[in-house]
Amino acid sequence: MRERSRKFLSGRGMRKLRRDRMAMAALAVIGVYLALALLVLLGVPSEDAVQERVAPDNTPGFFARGTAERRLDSAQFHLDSIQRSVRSSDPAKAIAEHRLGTLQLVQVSPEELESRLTEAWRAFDAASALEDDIESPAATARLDELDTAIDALYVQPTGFAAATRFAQLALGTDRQGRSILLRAVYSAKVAVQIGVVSALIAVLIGTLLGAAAGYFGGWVDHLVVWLYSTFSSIPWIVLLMVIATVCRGDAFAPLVERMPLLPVYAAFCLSFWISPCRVVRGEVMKLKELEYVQAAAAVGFGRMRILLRHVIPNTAHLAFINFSLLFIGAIKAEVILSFLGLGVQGTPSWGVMINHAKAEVLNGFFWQIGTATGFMLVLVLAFNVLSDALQDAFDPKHV
Amino acid sequence: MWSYTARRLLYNVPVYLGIVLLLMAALRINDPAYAHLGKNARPEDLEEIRQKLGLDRPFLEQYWALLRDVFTLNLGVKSWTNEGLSVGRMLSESIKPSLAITVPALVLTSAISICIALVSAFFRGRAADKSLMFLAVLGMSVSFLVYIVFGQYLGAYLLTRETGYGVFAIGGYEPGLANWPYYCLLPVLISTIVAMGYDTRFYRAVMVEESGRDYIVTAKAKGASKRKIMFVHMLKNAMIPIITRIMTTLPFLIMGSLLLEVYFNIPGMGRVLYKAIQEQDFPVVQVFVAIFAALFILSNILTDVLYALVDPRVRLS
Amino acid sequence: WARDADAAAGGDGRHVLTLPIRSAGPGSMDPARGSTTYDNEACSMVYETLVQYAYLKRPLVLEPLLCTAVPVPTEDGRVYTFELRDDVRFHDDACFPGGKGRPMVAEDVVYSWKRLADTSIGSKNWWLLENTIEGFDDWREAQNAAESFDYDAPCAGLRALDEHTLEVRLVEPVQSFLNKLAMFQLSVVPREAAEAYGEGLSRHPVGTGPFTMAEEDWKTSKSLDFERNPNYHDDRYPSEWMPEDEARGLHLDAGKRLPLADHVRINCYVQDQPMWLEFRTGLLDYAQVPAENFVDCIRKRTKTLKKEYRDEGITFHPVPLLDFIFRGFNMEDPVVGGYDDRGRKLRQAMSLATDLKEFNDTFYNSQNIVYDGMIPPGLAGYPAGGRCAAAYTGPDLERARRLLAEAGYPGGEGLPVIEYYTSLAANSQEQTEMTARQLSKIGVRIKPILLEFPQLIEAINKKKAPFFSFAWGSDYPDGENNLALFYSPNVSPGSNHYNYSNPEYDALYERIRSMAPSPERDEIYARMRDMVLEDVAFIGSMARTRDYLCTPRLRNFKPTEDFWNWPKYLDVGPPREQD
Amino acid sequence: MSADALLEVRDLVMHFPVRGGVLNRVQRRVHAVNGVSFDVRRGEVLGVVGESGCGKSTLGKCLIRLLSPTAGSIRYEGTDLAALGHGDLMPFRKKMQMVFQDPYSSLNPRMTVREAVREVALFHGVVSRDAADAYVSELIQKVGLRADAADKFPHEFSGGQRQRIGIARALACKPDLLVADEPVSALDVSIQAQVLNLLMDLKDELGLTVVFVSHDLKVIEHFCDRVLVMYLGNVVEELDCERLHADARHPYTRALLGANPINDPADRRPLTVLEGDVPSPFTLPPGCAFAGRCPVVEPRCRAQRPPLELKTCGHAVACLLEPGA
Amino acid sequence: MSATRTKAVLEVRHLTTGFKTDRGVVTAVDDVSFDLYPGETLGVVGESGCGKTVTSKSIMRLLPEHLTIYGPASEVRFEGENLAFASEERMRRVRGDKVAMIFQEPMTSLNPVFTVGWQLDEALRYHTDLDARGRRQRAIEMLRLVEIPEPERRVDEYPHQLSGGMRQRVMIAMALCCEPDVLIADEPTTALDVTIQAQILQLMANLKERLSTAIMLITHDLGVVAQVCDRVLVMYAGRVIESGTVAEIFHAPRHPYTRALLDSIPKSGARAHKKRLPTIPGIVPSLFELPAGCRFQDRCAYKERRCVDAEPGLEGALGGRQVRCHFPLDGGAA
Ligand SMILES: Nc1ncnc2c1ncn2[C@@H]1O[C@H](COP(=O)(O)OP(=O)(O)OP(=O)(O)O)[C@@H](O)[C@H]1O
Ligand SMILES: Nc1ncnc2c1ncn2[C@@H]1O[C@H](COP(=O)(O)OP(=O)(O)OP(=O)(O)O)[C@@H](O)[C@H]1O
Ligand SMILES: [Mg+2]
Ligand SMILES: [Mg+2]
Repeated sequence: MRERSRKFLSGRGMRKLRRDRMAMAALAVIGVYLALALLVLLGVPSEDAVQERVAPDNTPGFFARGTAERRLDSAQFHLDSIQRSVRSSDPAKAIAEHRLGTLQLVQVSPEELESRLTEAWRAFDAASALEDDIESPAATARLDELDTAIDALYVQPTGFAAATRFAQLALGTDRQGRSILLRAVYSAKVAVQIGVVSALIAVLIGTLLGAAAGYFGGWVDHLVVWLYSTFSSIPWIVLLMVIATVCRGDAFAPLVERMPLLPVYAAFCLSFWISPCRVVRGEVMKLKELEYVQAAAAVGFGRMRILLRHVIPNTAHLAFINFSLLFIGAIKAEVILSFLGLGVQGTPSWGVMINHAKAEVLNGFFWQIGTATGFMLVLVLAFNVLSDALQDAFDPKHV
Repeated sequence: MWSYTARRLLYNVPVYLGIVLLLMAALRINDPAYAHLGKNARPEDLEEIRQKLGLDRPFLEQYWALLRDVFTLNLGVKSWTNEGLSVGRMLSESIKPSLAITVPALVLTSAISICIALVSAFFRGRAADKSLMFLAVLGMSVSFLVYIVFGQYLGAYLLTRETGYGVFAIGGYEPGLANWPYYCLLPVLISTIVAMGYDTRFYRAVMVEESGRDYIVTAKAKGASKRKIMFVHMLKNAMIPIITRIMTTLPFLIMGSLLLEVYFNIPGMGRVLYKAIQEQDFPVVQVFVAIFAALFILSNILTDVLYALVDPRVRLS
Repeated sequence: WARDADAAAGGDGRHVLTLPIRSAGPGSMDPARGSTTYDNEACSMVYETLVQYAYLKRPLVLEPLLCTAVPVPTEDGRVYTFELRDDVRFHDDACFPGGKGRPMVAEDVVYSWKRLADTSIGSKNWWLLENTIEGFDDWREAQNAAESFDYDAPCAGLRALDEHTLEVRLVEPVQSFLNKLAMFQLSVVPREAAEAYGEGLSRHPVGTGPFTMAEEDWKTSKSLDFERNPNYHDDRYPSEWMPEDEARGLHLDAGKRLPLADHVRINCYVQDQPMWLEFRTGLLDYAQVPAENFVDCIRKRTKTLKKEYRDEGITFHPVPLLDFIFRGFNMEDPVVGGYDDRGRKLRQAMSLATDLKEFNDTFYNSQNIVYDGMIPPGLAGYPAGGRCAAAYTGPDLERARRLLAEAGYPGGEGLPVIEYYTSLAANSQEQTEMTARQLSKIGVRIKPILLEFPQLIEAINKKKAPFFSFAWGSDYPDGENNLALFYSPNVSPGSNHYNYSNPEYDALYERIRSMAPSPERDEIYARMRDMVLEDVAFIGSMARTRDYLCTPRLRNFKPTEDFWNWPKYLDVGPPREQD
Repeated sequence: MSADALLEVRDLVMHFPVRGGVLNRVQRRVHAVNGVSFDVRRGEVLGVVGESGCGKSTLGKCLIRLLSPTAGSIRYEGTDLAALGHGDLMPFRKKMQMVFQDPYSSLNPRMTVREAVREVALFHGVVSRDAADAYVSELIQKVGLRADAADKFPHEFSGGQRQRIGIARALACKPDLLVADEPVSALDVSIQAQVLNLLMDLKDELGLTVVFVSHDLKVIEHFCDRVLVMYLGNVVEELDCERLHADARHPYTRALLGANPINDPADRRPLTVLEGDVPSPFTLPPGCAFAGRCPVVEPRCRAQRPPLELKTCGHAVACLLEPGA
Repeated sequence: MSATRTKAVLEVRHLTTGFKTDRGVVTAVDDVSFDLYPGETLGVVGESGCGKTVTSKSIMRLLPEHLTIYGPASEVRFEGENLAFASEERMRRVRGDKVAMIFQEPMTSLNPVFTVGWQLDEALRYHTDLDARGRRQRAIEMLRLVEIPEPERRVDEYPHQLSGGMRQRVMIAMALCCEPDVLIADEPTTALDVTIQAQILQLMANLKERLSTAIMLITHDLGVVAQVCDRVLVMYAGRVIESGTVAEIFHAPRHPYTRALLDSIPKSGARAHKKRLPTIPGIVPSLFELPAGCRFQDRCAYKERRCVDAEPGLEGALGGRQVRCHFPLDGGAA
């Protein structure tokens, strides 16, 4: 087996692929994403970390300051939440436990904190009293004062905590104050999961059915052709929605419970298997006429053996190419699925992020949509480049 | 050829029955009666609605009834959620806006991408080709939704606000040629941009494939210029895959584009169908899909016929 | 082809209103079949009810519309006699002889109400009159069972005494009766139209209202166009107003014949982005501010409009809704249900772990009113300051953890994952994420199940949902409407989604149903509220505020979502000088 | 016919249905082989010539039952192969093998030489699993490849080498009958010689019976004992190779001989040029299939189909113009 | 023959053609020189891959431009003009008009979607002033010339409606319709049957006679060479290794490769029957790893030290007898 894969890797197609610099760069990018996905699987960042509030809502990325308005809103958020802690039934305990991401309140007596808080509120009132002049340069000084007052309420993180905070805030936060960067990274897992699983299953089903249809012909072929004609003449959106609703029904509840992405997988697999099936069927009909297949028959091998050992392995390059195309398809379709509310639930994904953020753009808050689009773009671009290179590499006519 | 067409039609009958069967089965997995209840629904109402909608009848009977409606082109069936509207009327109202977007978009996309593909294949391997293809791939890697959100914001809103002069409508649709650019051009442009990446690459691949054929060398040996070869010899041969691609997208045109219709407030088929599925408005979904499937099958047959027109090797017997 | 932004609104001297509707539009414009707010919005343009709420007065007060005066019931509160106006004509329509609308008579009211009883036409609104009018329930049974539904068969409690007099006898003095009369479902529909168009009436409205709509003017899921009704009866702009209205010039049109506008176009928006952008380019006369765009135009802290908007002359109108947004429990559920300590304390703990303020700040721009109980602000039964001692109001994690331990699940141990049903709406997924995060702090784990609205209703009605998110908008401004939600005969598939059952509560409810407003009644309201709060049948509550922005050209704008016939008071024109 | 016949073929007909149209029904038939009868004697090399498309490969594939003939019988040591099903054929599969025409498509590109050959030997139980590797190495060397070739993939070999691998695979189950379908026509003259030598050696060494298909008379003449000349699915002449030049009677055989350019510039003669083109295999002419191109055609040729008649001992001709023996 | 020669119509000198590949540049044709005279047929033989096709396409400049490198000393002189570096514009006017070419694959070399007539017409359109009717007349005439029956009907048919032989004849008609001075035929009959091959060869011979075209015939089949060529060029691994008249090559081959090639053809006649054929051991060296000395050294029976050390030069006068060997054989029949 190792021998075989070694030979495959040293084959003509692979050699050509390895010489393609773009393809290698694309592979490297894909490798990085896989590594990210792996990290997430290992628990970094954890499921809780991506849901955690680390800062006020809609903090801009790259540590930009944002508009004066937004600064005031953030200040209010800080002061409000601290005030609630201080005024709670057990202030000392609340002060000790109060957290905002890696930020911790200064550990002083409740009275002390209360007075600092009052200080900060005063700064806040002074700034917010400016009302319409808030964006004027004069206001900046007051806002800076306010920021200092708020900083005084927290222990400034150092070391690992500071680094974590840096990472969390690097690309800003969403409207729940959750780190966009962490969520985007976490989404890599979902994307890879969706892409790999649905593309893999679709390619597998497509290849098997296509190969069986092409090789056996007769009623098997008729059945498979009927099946894919039927599936392809139902509009995609109808298929998706129907599958999504079916998956939510009682019949699949136990399954869906264990595998929350099942509806997404199902929706993609059922619409994606068609193209590999078609391609493989055509290829197998060609292969079937090749003499090595006839030679195998002359030896007396059974038809199943010929199909599995002599025919299907020779469609491997098609599987490769289709896999990468479907991977792209899945990731992109996930956005639309999220838009329709049929997509991933419970965990972040790029589709979910884009969908959540699409309206915020009008407020000039484009961090989330930008980040998700950027992460997606790079991966999809890499896969596009790779699939092109694969196609070239395995095309015998291409020099 | 007519008998060919007729037989192809016949052959597709089982496919058609399958589609309708699949669809009906899928739609009945969740009880659609609930879709009709306001917040004050009562159990008796549920029963009544089931009865009224014919959901209490045996499945096969419902199947048969639908087939009969489809084959007798009975478009008078009433929508369940749009009270008082017949499916036929919903169809006729929504088809025009959909086509007003999708058809020009297809024409534009195909024309532009074929041109770019030709240029790209012409300069194959050079910087122009490489950068065009990279742009195409880049364009393909961004989500449709993002294009729409930004397209609408920049093209319709900012432009109007900055100039005080509405070049593109933010949304809406009015029939008539004079209104078309105002309401439809922007969505058409957006969907053209989105689709162009795919098409360009596909067409380029076709051209490149054709450019490696022996007859190209023959033509060259005859003294044909490169341009002649590209636009005469290659293009006609490339027409076959091009036709297939265009023909296979044809049936999808009537489905409209849900996202564009939602964002640009165009009362097209995409929205109607989407809403119908959401609200489990069976008559609408069933008839729309049935019609779509029929168009799909027809377009497949038409593709074959067109093949024969373009490619003398194909004989329809 | 380019267009001037202003020209689009119609510059030929006609007064044209362009208004938004945030959905694909109404489903049906037949009052008997319509049920949603959107149906209400559309129907109110064309149809009229016997009474209506006064446009400018707050709190809401009923005033006559199709009758000459709001009737006063007899001593026992059971018999109402309506004197109808004699100048009301139906719209001109082909269903009438000669195409001329005929005058409306008392029999029309009887006929219209009877339609609600007719199951064969798919009425969704019988619940309004159920168990209310003497003999009507039996009449309904009999007619629906009979071969054909006979509208002419007499019903004891519902009689036209003469052309302009209507007598209604109630089974008991139901307090909400008059309020229901202002609901669009009880609008007056001419028999000729109903019979001529059948189901088609849904799209071919013929009423008595200020506007008419031709069938072809309803472009499904795009827009509806209404034209001024030339035969509209003498209806005048109110001459009573609240003091604050004067500053905005709402009194200037007092006494003018309605409607003021010549043409109203209602555009349907499934997505907020196009609505908002169109408003911003001046194509819409008013708009509701989408949550995402709130911070763009309104200062969150002071709830005031930003300068650039004010400079454009745009005005800001927050409208509090009679809203009851909550997360309910299925009291019959083996885990979260039950009235013993185990279930109750679990629910109490969950309630204490929930921080509605965070929801309010994050998803509603702090615009919601967070309150205890089920009765929305502004109605009797609403606790003072929104806070009520009986409520388990979060966040109080300490106490929540304690109660959870007392329930037998220390730190959430031993507690199964709770399924949380919610509908697929704009930001519901984000909201569930927050819910999950908040509850996880005390160790309660939930599993979100997001469904389309019909499926959600189905799951709740089948008692499948142990924990669900839902909302109730009051049908009429009386706390009784919300208290009915916990009345045990209403259990699923009725409106008592919690399947709350408490005999003592039921007894009190039956008492208040026929009680006139009084301090005593208010006190009972509070008692009932506190009973449910102690049992924590739901975690709540929030009432939304809808933020309306209005362009300077729109006059007489005083938005409300409690009733929808107010577009007839609106007008467009250049801003007026105030004196 | 004779006692030492290994294979007796009688009235073999092979028609390929051409499916098409909507219902995928048979629309017309390719008449690839039209009633062919001959014997293959044990130990001989029987050549089959004829121009491309005349049904030579089809005949070969029918002989080893890769195709099920439409009609006729193929008796292998008395058993009619044409009547056997897939399972019953298994014992015969071991006895008959085929070397295919195209060296490039007849090997599975994803199997090493060892795998390809081993698979066959193991399947028929020719060797035990343990001894298989040694057996494969031996066989590979026997066909003239180096032993280290065993672990290479087909794409690493030249055409001639591939054809050798094909031969090794065919021989792996130690067959009695080898059908070699144009094993050299895709090869260069210099490599062609190598493969022909190899086949000759192997035949002598293993005592194989060979049916050797080719369209090149030079090759046939060099290698075979007896030759069948085919034209459009029919055998038109059958004779001993040695007497080919001298005795060939059928106009087609003569045309073939005449069109075959001689490798001697000194001996330049005008090539025999036939008028017209080969008729379509879809619709056979009623008379002699060669009538359309025959230089000596007579009207009766177009009406009547000539039977294959024995003229002299071991020489049969199907031509109406040839007087019987 | 060589004594009465007229002026060569095509003079190829030091033609060197390389390809850019992913493993570096390979030189597929290395320093090939020859002359082609009107009315003569030059046979080019050699093992598969030895550069025959590349040579012919280099003359026509039909190789992919961005991958091909011509040696700086390469000359392809047609009527005195060096075509090796001529502009593409100029080449277009030469191709089809002055120098025409026939390809190996008659099945794929015709454009499937245009009629035969259209494709013939195209060449005429580029190179003649005839009007549409005239061109059609000419096309039919050409088809008749190549002995296609019913040319009036066939002219409107599509390539797939013709048999392989007819297609190849159409190709020839197309190549000849402008009466070129040079016809390059790259394995024109390899894909065809012997009986059809005979037709085509006959046809070419007739045409040569009538139009006194110079033909360069590339083939594998030594029988064909023997029957139709006047002179022969033997190539091995990109190089000319021997040239001479047909008789010289066949009867007195001087290069061991030529000799071995001739020997490995099966002979007819009882004498040769069932004898082992002489073969050439080994395989052609890869163009990427050519040996330092003689390119044939590994397979040569007469190899000596010198063959490994130095590559032999091509001895003899251009157009006469040439051989590239340190130890040429002294002839004698093969
Ligand atoms: N599977 C098949 N289906 C349909 N027709 C076929 C099939 N196989 C062969 N034929 C047809 O049968 C005829 C004989 O084919 P066959 O391959 O036996 O010829 P051949 O003599 O071997 O030719 P070649 O010399 O080119 O190998 C041809 O016309 C061919 O097109
Ligand atoms: N475009 C190309 N790029 C790289 N190498 C090439 C290219 N075309 C031909 N070659 C190489 O040049 C050498 C000569 O090829 P050519 O086609 O001239 O051989 P040939 O003598 O015509 O062979 P055949 O008899 O098989 O047609 C071969 O080794 C081939 O691999
Ligand atoms: Mg063959
Ligand atoms: Mg060649």
